Amino acid sequence: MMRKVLVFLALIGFAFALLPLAYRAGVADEPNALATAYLERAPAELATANVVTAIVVSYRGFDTLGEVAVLFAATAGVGALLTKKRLGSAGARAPRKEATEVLGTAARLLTSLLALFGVYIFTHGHLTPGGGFQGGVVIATAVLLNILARPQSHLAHGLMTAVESLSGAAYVALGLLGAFLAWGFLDPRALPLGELGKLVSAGAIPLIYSVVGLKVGAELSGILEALKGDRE
Amino acid sequence: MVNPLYLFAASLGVAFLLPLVDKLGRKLSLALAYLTLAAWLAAGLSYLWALSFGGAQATLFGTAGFEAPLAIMLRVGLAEAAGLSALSLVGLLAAISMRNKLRDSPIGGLMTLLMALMGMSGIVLTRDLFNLFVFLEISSIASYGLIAYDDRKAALRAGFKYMIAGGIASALYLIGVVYIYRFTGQLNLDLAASSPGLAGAAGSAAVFFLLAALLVELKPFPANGWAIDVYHAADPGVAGILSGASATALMLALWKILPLLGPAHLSLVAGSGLLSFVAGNLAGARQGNARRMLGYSSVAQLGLVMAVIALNELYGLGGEGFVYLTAGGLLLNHLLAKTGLFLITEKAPSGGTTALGGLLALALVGLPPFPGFWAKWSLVQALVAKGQWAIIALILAASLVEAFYVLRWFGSLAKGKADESQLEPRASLFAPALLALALTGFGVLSGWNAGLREPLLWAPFALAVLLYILDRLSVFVKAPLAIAAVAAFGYLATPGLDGLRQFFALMLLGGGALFLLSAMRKAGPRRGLMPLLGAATLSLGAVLLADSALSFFFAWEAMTLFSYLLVLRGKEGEKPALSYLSFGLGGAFLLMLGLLGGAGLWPGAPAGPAWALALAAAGILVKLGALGVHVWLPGAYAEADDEVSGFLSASMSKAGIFALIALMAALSLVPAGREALNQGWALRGLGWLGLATALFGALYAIYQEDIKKTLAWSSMGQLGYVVLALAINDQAGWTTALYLALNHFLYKGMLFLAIAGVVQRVGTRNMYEMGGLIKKMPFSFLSVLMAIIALSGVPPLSGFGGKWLLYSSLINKGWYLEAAVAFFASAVAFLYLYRLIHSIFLGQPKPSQALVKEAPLALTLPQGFLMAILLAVSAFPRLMLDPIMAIVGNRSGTILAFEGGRLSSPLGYWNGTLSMVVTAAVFGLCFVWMMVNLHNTQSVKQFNIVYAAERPHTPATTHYAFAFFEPYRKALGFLTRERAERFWESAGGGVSALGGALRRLYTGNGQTYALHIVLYVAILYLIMGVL
Amino acid sequence: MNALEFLAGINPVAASGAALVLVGLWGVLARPNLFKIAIAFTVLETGVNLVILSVGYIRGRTAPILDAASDAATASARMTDPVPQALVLTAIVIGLAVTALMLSYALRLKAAGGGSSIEAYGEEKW
Amino acid sequence: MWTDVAIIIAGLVMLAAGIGAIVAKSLLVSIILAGGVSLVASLVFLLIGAPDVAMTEAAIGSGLTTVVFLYALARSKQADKEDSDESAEHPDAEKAGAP
Repeated sequence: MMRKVLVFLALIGFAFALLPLAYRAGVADEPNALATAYLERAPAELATANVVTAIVVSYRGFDTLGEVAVLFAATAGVGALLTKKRLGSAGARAPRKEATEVLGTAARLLTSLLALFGVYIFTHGHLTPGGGFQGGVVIATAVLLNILARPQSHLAHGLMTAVESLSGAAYVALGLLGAFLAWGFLDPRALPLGELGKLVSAGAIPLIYSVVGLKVGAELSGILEALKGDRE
Repeated sequence: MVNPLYLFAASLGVAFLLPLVDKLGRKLSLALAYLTLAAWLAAGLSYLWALSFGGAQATLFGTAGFEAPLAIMLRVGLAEAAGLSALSLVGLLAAISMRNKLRDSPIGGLMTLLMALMGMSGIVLTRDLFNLFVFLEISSIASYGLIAYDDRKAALRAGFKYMIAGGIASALYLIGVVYIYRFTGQLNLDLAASSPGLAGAAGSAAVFFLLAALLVELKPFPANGWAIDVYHAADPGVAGILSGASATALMLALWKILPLLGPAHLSLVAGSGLLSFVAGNLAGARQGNARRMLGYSSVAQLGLVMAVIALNELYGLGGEGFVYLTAGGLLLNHLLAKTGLFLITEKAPSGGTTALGGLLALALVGLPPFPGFWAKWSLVQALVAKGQWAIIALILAASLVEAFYVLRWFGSLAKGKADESQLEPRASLFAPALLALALTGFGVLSGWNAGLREPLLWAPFALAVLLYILDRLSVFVKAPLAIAAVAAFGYLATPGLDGLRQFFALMLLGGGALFLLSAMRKAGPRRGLMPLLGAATLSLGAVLLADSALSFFFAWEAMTLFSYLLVLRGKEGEKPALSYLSFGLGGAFLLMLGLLGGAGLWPGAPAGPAWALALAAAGILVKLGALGVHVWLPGAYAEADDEVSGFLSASMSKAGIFALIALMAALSLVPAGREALNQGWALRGLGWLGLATALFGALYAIYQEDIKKTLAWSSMGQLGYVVLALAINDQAGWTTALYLALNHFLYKGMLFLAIAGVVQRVGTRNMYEMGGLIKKMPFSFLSVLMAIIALSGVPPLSGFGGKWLLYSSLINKGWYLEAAVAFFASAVAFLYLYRLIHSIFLGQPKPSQALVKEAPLALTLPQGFLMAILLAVSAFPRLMLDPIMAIVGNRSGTILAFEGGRLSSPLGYWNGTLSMVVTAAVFGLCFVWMMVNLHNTQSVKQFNIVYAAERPHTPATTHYAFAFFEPYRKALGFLTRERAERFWESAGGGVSALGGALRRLYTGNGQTYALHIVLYVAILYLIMGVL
Repeated sequence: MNALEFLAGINPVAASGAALVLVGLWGVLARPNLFKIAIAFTVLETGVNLVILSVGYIRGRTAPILDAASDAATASARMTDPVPQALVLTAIVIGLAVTALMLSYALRLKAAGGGSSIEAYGEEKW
Repeated sequence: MWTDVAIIIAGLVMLAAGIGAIVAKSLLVSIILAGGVSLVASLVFLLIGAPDVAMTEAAIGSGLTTVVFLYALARSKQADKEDSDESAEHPDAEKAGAP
């Protein structure tokens, strides 16, 4: 009871701190100077139609690199926690029911379609909504479907690891390319900017978003795989 | 300066590739990871070098080829460089010490380790508020992974609680950042801070959320249960990284956002920092588990650093340099020492573990020469200057509690009582050793920086190190070496000193040398004794050399430190040493306040205000063991090694006398001081304190069966006379005080040395187990006899002169009541003195002691030396009194004057030579008479007591002198109930109970901890509203 | 100030975000099941994400993406603030990472036989 | 203005679903409701001109997170079942876990 009262008081206190802030800030009428600067400069400087992508991959690309690192660290943690050995017998599954033939066939078909869709999303991140993270999730969904359709099949774990590692390394390498060929680490202007609105444009942004997509896809698949309990 | 972005690229590149590299072998992965960490360290050190010595300026690095506000900036300044170096060092060393487990765990462990440290480096370097969030998340998420890497169940339990706390903190942080962006239009820290948008209440609330998140991460009381559980349960290496490296990064994050904070925010930081320091230490006081105890200490230390940073902003204690020196020094001290201690908690007890554990523990509690000492000094100095007494009292009291429990742990480690379940015997001590080395290096550097450049002041530490290196050698090699060092010190130091100091140098350094000599009484290396005793002797010399407040306090603390370790070395020394140190440090803190307030204890120093002098005097009286604060004394003197007891009683106690005299000399130098002295009541009070000490010391001494306890209480009593004499404060009084001090040095040295011989030969300290040793140990008997004659103040030895001087000056001053009590105390003293001779040397020899030999030469030689001096100054008092009276000079109330060999006062005269001659003649005549008339003497045979069918066990039935003065208890017993002991015990018990109650908050339930956090934030918000 | 003005001053996105933050926090503080705590955290995160994006909410403005038809120079005047969007993207991914790790912890703890209530994991205390 | 109304309605729906997720007895219901909160949130994001965020929230917040939860729930249930099925100790049974 005492506890409930304290929880109630804590929440009231928190609300007391939070709500006035949300109210006082109100709704903005205009984007501020920084936002306007991004909106005006991103298409010109980086030939990127999607300003959010320009910010995420370039101006604040260091954040995104960190974000990839967060996901990477989490995957490593999940992988280390959920190994067969550590989960005891809960990891060693009895043979599961085989999925039906129909589902299997549908999954095979859908998997490649989904993967293709994922690739589309992250290669078009500079033009349309979406990008590496969204595309990565779609790829992971494809993997998930595969897992569901064929519970007994083990993912090509080595392949996943290789994709994850190499795409990560490629991200860092692209960043360094910016440092050597352009004006700084993660500068996408290392490659020709091209024309605004074209697929091959915006310098290294599509490339960066592609490796991010691959890495994220591999990592999320890794998390799903670990949760499934297949990690040695 | 190399662009730090390359280091991030390297860290990430290596971490990303590790799963592939690992297929080639774990050794390669480990090597790559260590190389990366080493690269960070190298970069940090190179920045530090470039900024400190290379003339480089703080530099901003843009990312993605853009600058702020568009892009994220990194900054490398002095603080960043220092933080980066420190956390990389700690991270690398912790990682090295974890290598066995990292080798056997999944590769995820190594990956998260790299990520965690990279995240912390990012926290240090970034200047962007949202980027700071990303790095906070990298380091915390990697830490969650790291905590779980070796799959300890306890670590998993704690890790989950950590995740809950971290989740709440991130939510707070994001809300704060986004509203700061809303109000300022910036994410860059510097641009946001200079924007007017944060001025109003809304901006202040936005900053509050940001600050609250960082505060929660910094583990303030009471929202820190999760952190303590993590320290408790995680792998020691991980705990070290979290407590050392992560805390450094977070503290720098706090330092970074200072420009955003208003006065109300700063007050919150200062308040919660101080609260954490006090509460953390209180909660630690009860803690038995080493890692949890270190966890409480971590919480406390971080609180202190936090408070210092905020207090500096609030009160302008001393600007940026001051923050580097104090907050930086405290943080560095904490992170190096704490990481080392965490790593040590899993090592098996051994000589190396103990030495390193000791070094790190002593550093942690802020003893010299470690960085914490200098930082605390500067901090208290600045606070004294601003008159922040309440804060000072809180900080010092909590520091004392911390010293108590940290050194209690060290005591049990040194005595081999570490918890065996936590040990990993084959782990190496490389990392803790390197951390200890770094601590020492930084400590010496800070001392040098603080202006302590006199090499002789550092000599104690140098000698300790030198002798510790040679510690495997026999004591017969080390003792002469140590004595030579003391002699060299004396040769270099004393010529420049004034008369008073030269006089004391004789007792302090000369005495030290004699006891070093006596340490050769046993063969073998006697490990630890020589380095500590040698260093303690030199630290006494350093006290005399001191020429500034800081150097005086430095030497004083060094003395406390080495004597603590000496007491701890005693066989049963664990408890007495702890009590000795607690009082020693308490006294030292009082003295520090006095010194900082302006009490000048060195030649030519100004006398400060009265309160400063009173504080300094109080500190010194604790060191002297005045009645009421004497609780530490009997245990410390009794349980130390026998030669150490002598050293403490005969030599080291004189350092306290010296300080008291120096204090009074400083006082009488200035008119205001003289006025204060002439007010009378202060001096009269001091006199009564001395007198009470003398009386009660004697009273306690008479009931002891333990020979060393008797001597310990006796020392306390005799020092009381010195204080009484000093309180008289005229020519006669001063002369008496110095005379008594020298006399005490001589006879107490002889007594302790003689008793050391007896105890060594007999193997017990209980008087009722001895008897009839006069035939076996005639020289020791002679030594004790002369000493007690000198002590009791009967002619012909110099003690008589001392008593005569004392009564003369008391009566001259008009203190008749005091004189009467002093006389009574002397009579009581005679009782226990009589017993020393009677129980030990006279009576029936014990059959078991039939083969006892005379004490070894190493003991008889210094006794003979002291005896010779005693005889010389007894026969020719002018040898002693001329220099003393020259030191005292023409003080008010000059009543003493020499006429030839005759010292006269208004009450009469005393001629030492004559009384010696007369006594010798009388004794000679008696002796001749005995020889002539008593030729029928025969020796009595040992009684053959036979008991029917049982053997007596109780001492009462086996020794005629057991409980010899028990009858007196009926008359005087009410005086000797140990009131002070009970007072301090209940005070300590109260503190401990308070701590026990506080730590009940930490229920172990992660959800309760989360509730603490939310309540804490809500309450802080309300307080901020009020401020 | 009349009620309408007051209501108009409220940022609806921020208000719903703040409400969700409180609901999530309540779950974190009041539900002892480990999985429930993780669920509560996702609600809390969603709330925080709404709060972040509320700052970039400008009535009547479009997504900060140029389409081929529109003129780059004038388009920016019709677009909303892209910065909070970039921040939220990061926050969402980080939220997923935390959730996955938290669930792994919960599973691992459960596999060790301690049950699903956080109250069972209080051995480290005092 | 209509956007605001829509947002408010969405907010109320989210609030209801959020509370439901916290109070629901069944973990499965909780998970689905929490996913629903995310889904509605992604609609709100779409409404206020943040299609990137809406996509991400839908894919990660409501999609993947829910899947991860469901997987974890399934694993947890399996473990429960085994605990009750097999009384014999597992080869890697954890000592620390025993009450």
